Amino acid sequence: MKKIMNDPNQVVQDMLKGFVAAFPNDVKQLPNTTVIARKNAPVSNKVGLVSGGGSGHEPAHAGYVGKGMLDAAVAGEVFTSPTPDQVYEAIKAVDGGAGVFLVIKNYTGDVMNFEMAAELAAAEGIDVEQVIVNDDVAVEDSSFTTGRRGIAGTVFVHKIAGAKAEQGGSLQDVKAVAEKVVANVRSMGMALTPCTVPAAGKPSFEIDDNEMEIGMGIHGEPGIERKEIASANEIAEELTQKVLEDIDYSGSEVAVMVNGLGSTPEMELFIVNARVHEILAEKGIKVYKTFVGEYMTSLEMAGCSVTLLKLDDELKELLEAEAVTPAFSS
Amino acid sequence: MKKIMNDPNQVVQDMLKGFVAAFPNDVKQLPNTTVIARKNAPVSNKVGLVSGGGSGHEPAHAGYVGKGMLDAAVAGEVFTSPTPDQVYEAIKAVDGGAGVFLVIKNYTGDVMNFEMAAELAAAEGIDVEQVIVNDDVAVEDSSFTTGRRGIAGTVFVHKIAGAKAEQGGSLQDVKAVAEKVVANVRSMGMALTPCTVPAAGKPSFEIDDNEMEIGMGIHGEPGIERKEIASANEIAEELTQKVLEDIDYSGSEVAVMVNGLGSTPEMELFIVNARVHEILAEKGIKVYKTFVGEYMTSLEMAGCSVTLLKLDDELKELLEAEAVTPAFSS
Amino acid sequence: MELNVQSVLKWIEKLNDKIQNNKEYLTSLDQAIGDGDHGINMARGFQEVINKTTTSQYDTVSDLTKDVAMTLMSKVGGASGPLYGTAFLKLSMSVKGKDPVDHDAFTAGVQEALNGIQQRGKANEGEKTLVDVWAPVLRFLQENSEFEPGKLEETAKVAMESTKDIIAIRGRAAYLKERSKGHLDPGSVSSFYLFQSLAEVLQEGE
Amino acid sequence: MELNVQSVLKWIEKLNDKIQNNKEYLTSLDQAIGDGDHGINMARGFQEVINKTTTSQYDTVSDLTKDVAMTLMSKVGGASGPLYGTAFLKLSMSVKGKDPVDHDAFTAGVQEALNGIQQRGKANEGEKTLVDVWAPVLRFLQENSEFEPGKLEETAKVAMESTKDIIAIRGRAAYLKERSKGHLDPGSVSSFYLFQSLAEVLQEGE
Ligand SMILES: Nc1ncnc2c1ncn2[C@@H]1O[C@H](COP(=O)(O)OP(=O)(O)O)[C@@H](O)[C@H]1O
Ligand SMILES: Nc1ncnc2c1ncn2[C@@H]1O[C@H](COP(=O)(O)OP(=O)(O)O)[C@@H](O)[C@H]1O
Ligand SMILES: [Mg+2]
Ligand SMILES: [Mg+2]
Ligand SMILES: [Mg+2]
Ligand SMILES: [Mg+2]
Repeated sequence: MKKIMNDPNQVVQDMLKGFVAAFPNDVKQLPNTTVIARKNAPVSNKVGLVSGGGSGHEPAHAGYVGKGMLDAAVAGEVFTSPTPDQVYEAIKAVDGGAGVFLVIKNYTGDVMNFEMAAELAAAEGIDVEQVIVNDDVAVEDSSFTTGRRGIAGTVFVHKIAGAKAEQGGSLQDVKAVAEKVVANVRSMGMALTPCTVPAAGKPSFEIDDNEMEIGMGIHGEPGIERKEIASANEIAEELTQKVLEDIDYSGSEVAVMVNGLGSTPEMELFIVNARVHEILAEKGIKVYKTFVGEYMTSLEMAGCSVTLLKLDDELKELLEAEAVTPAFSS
Repeated sequence: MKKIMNDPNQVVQDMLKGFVAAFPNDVKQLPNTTVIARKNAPVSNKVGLVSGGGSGHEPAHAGYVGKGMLDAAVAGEVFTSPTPDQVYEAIKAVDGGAGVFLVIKNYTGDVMNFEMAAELAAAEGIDVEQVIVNDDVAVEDSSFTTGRRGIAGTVFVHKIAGAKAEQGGSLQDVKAVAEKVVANVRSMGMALTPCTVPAAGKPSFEIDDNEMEIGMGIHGEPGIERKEIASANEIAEELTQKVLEDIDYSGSEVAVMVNGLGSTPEMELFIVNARVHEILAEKGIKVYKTFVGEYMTSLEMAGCSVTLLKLDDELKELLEAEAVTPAFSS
Repeated sequence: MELNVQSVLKWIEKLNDKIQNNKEYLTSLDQAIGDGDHGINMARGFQEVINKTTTSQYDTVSDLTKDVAMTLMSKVGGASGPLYGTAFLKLSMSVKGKDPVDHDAFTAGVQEALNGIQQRGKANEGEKTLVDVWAPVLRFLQENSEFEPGKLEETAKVAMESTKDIIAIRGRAAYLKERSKGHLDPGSVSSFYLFQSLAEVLQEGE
Repeated sequence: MELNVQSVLKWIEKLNDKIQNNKEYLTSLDQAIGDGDHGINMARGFQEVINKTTTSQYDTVSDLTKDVAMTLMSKVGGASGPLYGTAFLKLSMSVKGKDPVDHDAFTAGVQEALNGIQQRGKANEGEKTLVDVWAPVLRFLQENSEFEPGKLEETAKVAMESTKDIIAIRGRAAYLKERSKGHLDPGSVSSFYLFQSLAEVLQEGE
């Protein structure tokens, strides 16, 4: 394990310190918590947006705190959902009287911890609503199981729900548009290498030099299929195809995200993007906007995911709306 | 070598295709070249800014093409300076009548190729000026040798010279402020792992699991010292100290850049940033603005660099000025 | 035998020892079919529990287990934090005013704990989660009027081992579907340590 | 012997063969003290040269070497592109109107080429660059009135090998200072291939 760190058990606290040092006029860390909130939180009469999850997905989630996106992000230990008390502190800190909206990725831990926090907040009379993001088509969609994971598509939920809240939307408005994004966003990822949780000290899995893992999650969870490493074009085709099969994108306009998992050079992401655009053009799907870069990572894992968000006029307008955060500007 | 690519000899062309596909309203690729230019180039009566170099440093350089920064970026083969004819095409494409300014990193190849292009342009009657960026304090500053390399500090030159040009500064104004940045910016880097040039197929060097390379360049060139891997705090101290020793920063305000070389998780960059800020606070150096992320990479190398830019009022204003590019917004 | 503050403290200590000693083992089980943090999570949480319980005074098993619950809830996170936190909280509520806690009171407490776990996690038996240890242990306790520590441990052990052949339906391992078969469920192994520690305390107390 | 279009075409072909065959070797030399692309750069450039020269007709050595120069200039990049490009351009200009090119005309051409290399790269002899091959070869040519291919090759070889012990002052290897010692200069090795190929052509023509 080669990492630039001090104590492996202190990486989250050390990171948050460096984060606040970098953006002291924009964000604050709530005392004795792992919560990063807007400097001016709570914003009166605006729905407060809270997201979060395990650390190791940077720039998610603190990187999306700022105008037009989140009001607070809760950082758990690496790949470990934050605890209810931390989420509860975030909720209290961003409640400006218009209620608080939680963006939760669909992992058992995240759902349980955020819901317990919501129960605590409700008991204090704070209006709390939530959306569960489950964009990962690598996992079967089933109500009998945990269901699909939330991965890079979550960034679009932050962006669009955040814009709605910034425009003065009600808690119900924000929930409605967040659910619209969830209904229309799908992702699929793959990995070439594992990653190493600092406190674990060894890689999450082993993989041969000529192999790749298809359907990789963002926590080093093994994917759904291991096979021989393919060309960028074939990878782009496989990921895009799986996404396209899941909901009907035909004739629609989409936002594309080609997301790097941590150590994949931007060069490779653009190579994938080239083919994704060709495929969409062949299918008559119009690309409204493209995002290429690291938006939802998995420590230093090599690999990428492809996300497509089907847009309508409302989503387009909210996607374009102003956002000023450390990791996302528009 | 695990890379997401098609033909290793086509990575640059494939990348540029994906880049233009991602930002079709903002940039264009000059036909039959590896030049990315602003969609609206040339901008009349504005000094045109051209930068570039070998590929593999993404988001440098095409990621900085846009309002308030570059007018064009020339992409060479991976780690190989682009050829004079390509640079010449870029110069012609961005010449809006107010002359063209070249930002050149101090590598023998870059200097020779860009200067040959400048000679070609001068022969055609285009006013061309240039600055040579040499911010890497790992290398001895000497007029008898190649001298210092240009690394992450180059991004500040793009930003500030770009802002000056956007404000209507003359070619001489742009040159003067670019030289001011070069005089006041210093960087130092380190690496934990090598990187692999796609066409070479094997890593640029070997390094033990418990070792790091101090003074690493951004082309997989070996650094100046190999030693046992240290803590993030010690690394931050060593890099910052070397930078601080080089010019007198005492009592001044600075911009800080903690730059990832490719596969270092943002988490680790923020951990380094935390200590850099502590050191600067101890020395009474005020941080005006901080940049943490991947700005000048070296393919999938793990490691980071620390850059300090000493600011005055002019540089502060130009640093804050609007920039709208794929990789940098302000 | 009955459980008092003293014996529950011993239980928690033994459990913490096992978790610390098997931190890497639990993590490696989670690397195989999860995200590789179960040992880290449990070790962090139970270390905090010990820090708390060794510096506090308790009058009742209910007070003590409530502190355990609150500490786990706020220090573990992930899936296991809310689940173990809820289990101890429900146990605490159930045994309130019942000191010392006898076999039947404890059994009722485990029943409440399991209900809590299932309410939170929505898992049924046979889905490759720690429910697969808690449910058989509860049945064993219900079917006997004494603790019978040796058999209790054996029941937990067999239950834990049985998770190996299950195809996961809940938790991260569910993403692997068929590929989850052949691996023990990490949470079931930590739950086995919990009941094994309890059995050891009961054995010593006999 | 004198050089005509035919023999220079052979020279370029032989040189390209050596470069393609030693692409990985040149790259590995550059990995040790540079950035690991010299073989890739030279192989790309000379492949393009061959593509160009085998589909073109030339009347003079000057025309041919000019095409070589322009192709290298626009296809190699890095440090070696402008340097080899300049070398062939200066050679081309120097031998203009001198077909067939005899020993003295060629020597004057090499003199011009070296001047060009040094103007562009600002390197002196002894700084661990390809100048360390070109300068001794030029001296050898100047000191003799015939080509003497065997000795020419030997001179280039000794010169190339001598770069091993030099501490680099120019080029990327200079960043390594003392650590550059003990490694051959990649550009000197490719320059050795250039003169070795020339010697072979001269030998065959004798
Ligand atoms: N829905 C659930 N119900 C009961 N137990 C569960 C559920 N989901 C997961 N678990 C248990 O949690 C364990 C994983 O815990 P841990 O690794 O700490 O959390 P995470 O999965 O969030 O990383 C699994 O081995 C399983 O026993
Ligand atoms: N200033 C210089 N003058 C002459 N030759 C040089 C100079 N700098 C570098 N070289 C030669 O160029 C070679 C490196 O070429 P190459 O690897 O293709 O370019 P780059 O260094 O840009 O990657 C060196 O081995 C050296 O022989
Ligand atoms: Mg986890
Ligand atoms: Mg090079
Ligand atoms: Mg886990
Ligand atoms: Mg090189």
